[in-house]
Amino acid sequence: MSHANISIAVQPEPFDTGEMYHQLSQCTPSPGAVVTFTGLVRDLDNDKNIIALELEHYPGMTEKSLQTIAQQAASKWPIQAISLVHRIGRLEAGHPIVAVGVASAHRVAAFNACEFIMDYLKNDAPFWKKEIRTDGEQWVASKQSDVAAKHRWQD
Amino acid sequence: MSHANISIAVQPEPFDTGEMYHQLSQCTPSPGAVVTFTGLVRDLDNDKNIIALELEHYPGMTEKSLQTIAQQAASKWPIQAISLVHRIGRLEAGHPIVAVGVASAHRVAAFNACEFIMDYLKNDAPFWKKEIRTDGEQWVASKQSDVAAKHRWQD
Amino acid sequence: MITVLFFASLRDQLGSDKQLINIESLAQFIASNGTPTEAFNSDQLIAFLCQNNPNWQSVFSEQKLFIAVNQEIVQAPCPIADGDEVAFFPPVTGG
Amino acid sequence: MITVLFFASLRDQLGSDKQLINIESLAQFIASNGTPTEAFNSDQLIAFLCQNNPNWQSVFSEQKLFIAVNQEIVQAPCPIADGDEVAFFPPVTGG
Repeated sequence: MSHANISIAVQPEPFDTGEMYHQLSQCTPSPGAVVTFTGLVRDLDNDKNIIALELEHYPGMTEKSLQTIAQQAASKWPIQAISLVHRIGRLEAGHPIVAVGVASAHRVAAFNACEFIMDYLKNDAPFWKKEIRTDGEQWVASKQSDVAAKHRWQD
Repeated sequence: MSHANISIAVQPEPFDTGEMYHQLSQCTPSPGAVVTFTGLVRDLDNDKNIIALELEHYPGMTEKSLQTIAQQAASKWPIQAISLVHRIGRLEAGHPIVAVGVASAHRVAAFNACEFIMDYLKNDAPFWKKEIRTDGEQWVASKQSDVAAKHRWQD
Repeated sequence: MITVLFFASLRDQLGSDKQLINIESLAQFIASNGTPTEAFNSDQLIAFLCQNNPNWQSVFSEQKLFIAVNQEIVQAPCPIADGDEVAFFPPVTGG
Repeated sequence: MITVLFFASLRDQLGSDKQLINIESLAQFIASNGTPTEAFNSDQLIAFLCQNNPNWQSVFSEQKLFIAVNQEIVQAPCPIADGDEVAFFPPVTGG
């Protein structure tokens, strides 16, 4: 059983990865390494018809799924704390969608856990993106590269 | 030739990775992924004799070396921006020593570049840590695991 | 009662986000196909849903769908019991 | 003139952070050992430093040291020319 401090949030409100970093860096005892990943809505310049993204999820399952993924990471590597926040609802270009932060005594553990969580989240956490376009709405297709990214942890 | 925006700082003053994140997330065009790594002075609780760390460097070469490492990363992966800041001088427990932030359209590129930069920095950038102890001073020994971490990029 | 949920593009295609399935109706449907009624699986649940909504057949057969039973992703065909929450959805695209 | 720099534990062990080497003195030293004087390398520079400071011999021979010429890490023995900045230091421990 891992003793990592795990914090999960699924929310329509904006969040700040800078603030997440500050909290993780103030863990006790002081961690040697803090890694944060932030996924943002990319500039939609290459398709001017896209106005925003809409994030749907499966309430109840989403939180359980993220908790399970974070616990798996904490059982694979020596981790002090994990923070994970994912937005739902409407998001404009440049806005953060997801942030994962990991505090550990060691940098390799912090990097691995952070990447592992993102790779599993992309494949297993029940979120769906829809493009809101000037010419209608379009569900985003899943990517084969995300499936491959998850599989590299399973050897 | 890569067009990544590279920012390098070697300084005695404290810095804030949260602020680094904010700047990277506001790149134009909006990046899809921002990864930050922060290395901090670990709690020195397991050796009560350690009062602080003192960071020495080789002025001139340090900045060149960090610039070279960042450029290598930017030529290996599609990167929008890299920020790197490393403190020198005296540092107490819990304080950040180094931060590396990478903005990219894609998460795998951002993670890889950030890890690559840290692995090379640990082996090639002319910094040396000294423990300031109640019973004197002690230079920190290099770690074989850091050599191995660099070699994994060289296949 | 079995609660069946549909999400995202699948919900749009079916025109439904939720179906409440009476366990006796499901048991009768399965018995009418010559299968013992003590145990159900997700394939039988889909067949039952498509019998009630014939235009759903192509929606279920023409794409890769995920199934979650009681909010955990499982491999089809998986056993389903009275009281379960069963969700069908397309591959996820969060993060 | 060759500027030689020492850092960290090596500087403490040698009791010196910098040596300015006159190129003629180095050339003479190398000629006295029967080597042509047109080209110098880092091994010859170390031998010269240790001749002037006999107690440095063990410091240089008993540990793994890095060499940087004009602020780039190089493999020893490497060529050295008049005007170069040559730095010797122990394995780095930053980050």
